[in-house]
Amino acid sequence: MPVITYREAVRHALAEELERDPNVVVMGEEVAQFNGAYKVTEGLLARFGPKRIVDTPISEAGFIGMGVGASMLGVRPVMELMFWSFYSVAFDQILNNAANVRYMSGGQINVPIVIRGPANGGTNVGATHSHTPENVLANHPGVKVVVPATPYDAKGLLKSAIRDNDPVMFLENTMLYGDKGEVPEEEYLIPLGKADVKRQGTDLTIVSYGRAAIHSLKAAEELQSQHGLSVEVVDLRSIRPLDIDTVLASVRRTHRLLIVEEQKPFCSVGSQIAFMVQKEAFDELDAPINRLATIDAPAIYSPPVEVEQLPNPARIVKAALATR
Amino acid sequence: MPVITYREAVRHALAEELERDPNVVVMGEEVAQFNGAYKVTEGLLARFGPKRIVDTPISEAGFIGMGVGASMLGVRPVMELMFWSFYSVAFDQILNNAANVRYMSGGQINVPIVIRGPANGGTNVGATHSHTPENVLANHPGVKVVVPATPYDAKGLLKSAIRDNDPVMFLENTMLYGDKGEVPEEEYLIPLGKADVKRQGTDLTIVSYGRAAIHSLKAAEELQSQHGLSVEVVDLRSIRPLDIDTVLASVRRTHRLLIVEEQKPFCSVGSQIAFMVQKEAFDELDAPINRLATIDAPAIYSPPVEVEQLPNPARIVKAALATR
Amino acid sequence: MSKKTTAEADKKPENTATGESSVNAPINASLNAEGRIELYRKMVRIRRFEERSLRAYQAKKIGGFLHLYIGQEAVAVGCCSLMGPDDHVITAYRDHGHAIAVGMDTKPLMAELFGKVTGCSKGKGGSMHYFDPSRNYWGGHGIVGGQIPLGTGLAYAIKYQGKKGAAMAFMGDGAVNQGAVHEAFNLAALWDLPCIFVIENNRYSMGTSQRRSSAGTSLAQRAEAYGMAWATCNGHDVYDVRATMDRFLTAARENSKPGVVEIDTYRYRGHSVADPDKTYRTRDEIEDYQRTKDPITLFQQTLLKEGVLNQELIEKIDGEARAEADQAADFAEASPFPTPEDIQKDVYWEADNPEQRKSEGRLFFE
Amino acid sequence: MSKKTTAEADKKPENTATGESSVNAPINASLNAEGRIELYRKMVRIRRFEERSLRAYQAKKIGGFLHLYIGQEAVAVGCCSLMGPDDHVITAYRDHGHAIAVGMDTKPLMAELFGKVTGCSKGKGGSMHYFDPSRNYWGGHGIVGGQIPLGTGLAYAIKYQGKKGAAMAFMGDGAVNQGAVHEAFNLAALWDLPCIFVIENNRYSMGTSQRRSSAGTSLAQRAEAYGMAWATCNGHDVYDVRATMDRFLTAARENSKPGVVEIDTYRYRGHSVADPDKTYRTRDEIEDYQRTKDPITLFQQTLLKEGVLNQELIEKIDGEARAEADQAADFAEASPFPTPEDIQKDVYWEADNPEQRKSEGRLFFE
Ligand SMILES: Cc1ncc(C[n+]2csc(CCOP(=O)(O)OP(=O)(O)O)c2C)c(N)n1
Ligand SMILES: Cc1ncc(C[n+]2csc(CCOP(=O)(O)OP(=O)(O)O)c2C)c(N)n1
Ligand SMILES: [Mg+2]
Ligand SMILES: [Mg+2]
Repeated sequence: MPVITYREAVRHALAEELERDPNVVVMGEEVAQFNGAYKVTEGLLARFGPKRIVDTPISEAGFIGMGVGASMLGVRPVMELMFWSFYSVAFDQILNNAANVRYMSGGQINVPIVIRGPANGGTNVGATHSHTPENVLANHPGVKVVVPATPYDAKGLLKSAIRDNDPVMFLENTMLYGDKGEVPEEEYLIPLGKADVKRQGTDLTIVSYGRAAIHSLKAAEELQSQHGLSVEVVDLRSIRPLDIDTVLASVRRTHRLLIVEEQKPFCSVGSQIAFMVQKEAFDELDAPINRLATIDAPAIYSPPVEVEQLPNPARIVKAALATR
Repeated sequence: MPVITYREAVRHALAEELERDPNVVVMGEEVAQFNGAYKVTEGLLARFGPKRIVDTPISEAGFIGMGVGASMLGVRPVMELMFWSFYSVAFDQILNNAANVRYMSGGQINVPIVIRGPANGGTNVGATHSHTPENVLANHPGVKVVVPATPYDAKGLLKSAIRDNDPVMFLENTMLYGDKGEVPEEEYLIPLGKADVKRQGTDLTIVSYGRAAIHSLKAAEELQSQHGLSVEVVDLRSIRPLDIDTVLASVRRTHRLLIVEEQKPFCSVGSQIAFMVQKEAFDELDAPINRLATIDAPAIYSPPVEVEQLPNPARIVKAALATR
Repeated sequence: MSKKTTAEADKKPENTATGESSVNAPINASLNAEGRIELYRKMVRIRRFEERSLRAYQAKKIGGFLHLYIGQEAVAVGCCSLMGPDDHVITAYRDHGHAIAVGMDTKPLMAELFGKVTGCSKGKGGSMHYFDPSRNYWGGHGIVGGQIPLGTGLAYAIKYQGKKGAAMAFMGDGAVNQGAVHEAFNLAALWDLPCIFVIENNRYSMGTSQRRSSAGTSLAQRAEAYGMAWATCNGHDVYDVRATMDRFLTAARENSKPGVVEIDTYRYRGHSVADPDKTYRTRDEIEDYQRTKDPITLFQQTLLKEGVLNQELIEKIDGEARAEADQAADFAEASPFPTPEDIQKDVYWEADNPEQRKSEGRLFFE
Repeated sequence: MSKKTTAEADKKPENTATGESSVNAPINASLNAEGRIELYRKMVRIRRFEERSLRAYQAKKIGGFLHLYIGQEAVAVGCCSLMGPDDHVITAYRDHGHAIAVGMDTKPLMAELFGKVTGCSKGKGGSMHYFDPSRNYWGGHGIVGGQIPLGTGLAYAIKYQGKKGAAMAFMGDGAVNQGAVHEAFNLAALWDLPCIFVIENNRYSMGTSQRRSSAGTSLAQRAEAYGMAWATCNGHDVYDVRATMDRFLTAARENSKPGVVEIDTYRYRGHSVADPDKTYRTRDEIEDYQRTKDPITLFQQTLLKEGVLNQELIEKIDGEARAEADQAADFAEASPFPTPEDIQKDVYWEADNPEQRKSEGRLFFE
């Protein structure tokens, strides 16, 4: 199977869907002529032309809202936010318009839009550029939220997202763009809302997603080799819809749960998972559910310190050992 | 003690602080000449004049950001959002600027701003006007979040909020504006971050805040009289800072916890409380933590159905009985 | 009939033209009698519908806000009367007039106000959130200015799909100070999107006059900053609305040109029914408008002069409109409310179409 | 030295004036030799500082983004040289030039880039988020356009407190299309806030030229929509920047008048150091600017002609600036990083001042 980067996997998904469906349009700041701030869309302008690959001014509320409007009439815009952090200026268009229009119209209108871009810390860009809004987004019924961790998942999930008739928020990660993985030549789709058990184990379940899942896999190796702990790693992949059943099944086997996430802790995705697991598998738990999140403060710039603010394998190992 | 409305309590707090500190400015849409969309600021223009009570254009990002900037230079703006829902267009100014400026400047800058207004459902204004963003706000370190349920609390907490040197998000409730309660003549302050046990009980703890706390008190009466269940009701009053100790102490007495909140469930404040309680009082729990939230959908308009979408005494009674 | 026109070369605001010419504009001159009567009838139907809804509100049949359009009827009717099959409309929360103007039946409109499942949004949207995509009517939006990027997107889709159509995106005078509106202006102008931004200037945003909310002298003139054409017109005169909008619609359909049209109008009622309407304008001002500028009265006089209307017909139209409004209220009253089970319908397409669902996992949470 | 001026009566863009007159503007004419040299020195110090920071970035001493100001020095130096005690500054993420221009020491600036605790933001802000309120410098902001309402708020506070000062809110040419900018324009114009919105038009927002991002022909002219005064000036000529800004600052300080000034400038480097800079402009274009419009070279020539500078002094200034930049790098290198314990400091005033804390409960969560 070919080995490609996460970046290429996203690009291939875009290209295949652009090829398949003439209604698909890729739009965002610097996606066309500049080939993308993170080169995700490299070559797409040359291949698909300026009608399909569109550079926008720096007006996130304007162009995302425009995409939502266009999607109501059947265009299928895939909008790039250069950073998901910039959803802060488009919040209303995303979470009042995209999320609510179907409901407020009594189901008469669909909004088949995808909003994608990186949402992560770790690149030393400070508090204004390091948001991980999956909890905020998924709090709003009406949107779907996907956070892929590997090239394989990124491609298969993005293709499903573009074909989805509901608005899908697709959160990538600049720290993963260069990661490589096997991705089949032939077309495949991964359904949203299906978690992936990325490592099997018997002593402890780690539930995670995005880059934190990659860190968790590394930590699991160390926990096995250094501490003899057999850790199962469940990668949620999708936050909403949520595959809580896979989580519950794992907890029923291991009886211990650590949630690892690159979120600010207060009202994070992890808190929601914790609530659901204790509610639905109370008697299965041999210990309190533990959570490892980003240290609770705005994102620090200082490069070596930011590493410590985020979940990382060493912090995960420690937290796993503390999930007595 | 005089009995006044929640609305008057907020107004008195504003007036007293305007009187006390010449840096306090009240600003927002229709707060001055129109006397406030919900009449909270009635009479303030006449009393304090147009320099202190300021009508703004419909530009929430602009005027809230302006307030943040002014606060950096020592003005103490108390900004009204006509509905908290409109934070959707000011999100960046609130959660990147107000929340982060202190941090990004290494602690050199304070942002003593208060943003206040109603945040609630129940008035049949539909999905665009019924947000309860306390979870989203409190997710962001750097801001404080307060949700008072009674006239007494509203006044004492707002006065503290205005004197606070950090940005405070103050979430009122249009459904409570007419509620009456005793409020002392003499000045008092209620510290942020102090929960209030509004009813004592032995069998079950209900943790709640805002109007849901008022409903919980009603439900507790019925649970006592109809079902012989002794329910303790803890009103958080402040979401961040959070008085988790009072919650834990109550759970240690009752061993059962129901969280009642007017939030969309996914990643709500309740999920955060649930995570913390199971983490810190795992062995005290005789049953899974239960949660009653708003039914997970955008806010419906239809008046009788909206009542059912929100927490209400009947739903709370049912949930309490199910918290086995 | 004050009118300020603009061409590429002439962008200074003018208050010169008298607008008498709008009667003779081809788009009006070509109207036959029934066409003229239909304009009149629509305005009357809007007014009677709203008066009836006000009574229902006072009788506590309606919750939330009720933003009445009374006084502004010529705007929606004039604009929407020009719609072809590929023209689309979006507006704010003061949306009843546009809904009737595009041809929606008043029964589901009234039922929506009553929160009934037979409402145009199944009782989910309410007064502020009317929708009927089958009539190219994309709402009814509650966040001031928030609908304007959506309208720009409708125009984007029209152009993308190679249709000869235009989007009309309506907003109030207070809405022009929202950032999203300016972003949309820039996008439409930059990309030549067939979007007409219609500012219904009724002089107040809630209790705030234009002078207290908007710097500069003209709202439509803000278009100049983006090199867009603009005009103002007399919203008390349905002919003038049509004459002006026709020019812009043609430019949009034929040359994919955006524009901004500011239409002077006035609302007789408070901002919403809840507005005590005491702090920001005088009774005199309101009565003066009602006496001298009422769009229905003025058009009635015009059509009487034209010999198109007569007293009998006037009474017939009015009687039918009243009866229609009453029937709408009866329909609404007789209709059932949604059930709590309906709350979670219409959220996700996939949840509503389970047989076609491709995703897995939970979509809803407790 | 293309210059388009504006008065209340004259708001059409003009490209007429030559700007030679700016040399003789009182604000420049009154400068003594040391004042002129100081302007020159500041520009050189900025450039050497940034060149040094670029080397440190290449040596992987600096993380994240590094947006260099090289080529634009005359703008920040010209503007900030006019600051009085009640004038304030705020800018975007391309903020090193302004920081040096307001008088910040380069050591903490370099240390901030290195992420050290001795940095001007204690290593918490990084390149994009410099701050020094003690010098009326309010950052350094990462969200395009997001700083503009804050700058308007500085002006609001100046006026509220009865000070005779002005706020200068800097932004790029790409930022004018953000909604928050327009909202701020309207507020400043509506309320006569002493805010000068300075558009540093370096012709590109990342890889997007003005023509591809902004409808209309002039950015500053957008001020007209709000009835605000505006001008453009030559940002390669520090005298012209000063002459133009002086007029606006005076109007702001004396009459609390806002304004928009668009300053033509150019950046030699990519948008950030990460920009491959290959898709949107030619090498020729860059070299042409460097050859014919470099603000330091041009001002050096002017001062040589004026007899204020000589070769020896030029070399001395340059040598000192290089040494200063090296010392700043040494200082940064030698300084310690913050510790993980520092992560949760500087979030809440109350948490940092526990003895004065009035609130209770947990402020931080795990
Ligand atoms: C973003 C936002 N801010 C405030 C409001 C509250 N609000 C609703 S209508 C309105 C006045 C709007 O005035 P205008 O745009 O002139 O429209 P009109 O009501 O006159 O039709 C306000 C302030 C809102 N719905 N959305
Ligand atoms: C809201 C927002 N959108 C996008 C970005 C990413 N971004 C950073 S700088 C930039 C270009 C800004 O160009 P301009 O305003 O001309 O300033 P310059 O870089 O030329 O100084 C972009 C798109 C951002 N930081 N914030
Ligand atoms: Mg209005
Ligand atoms: Mg630029």
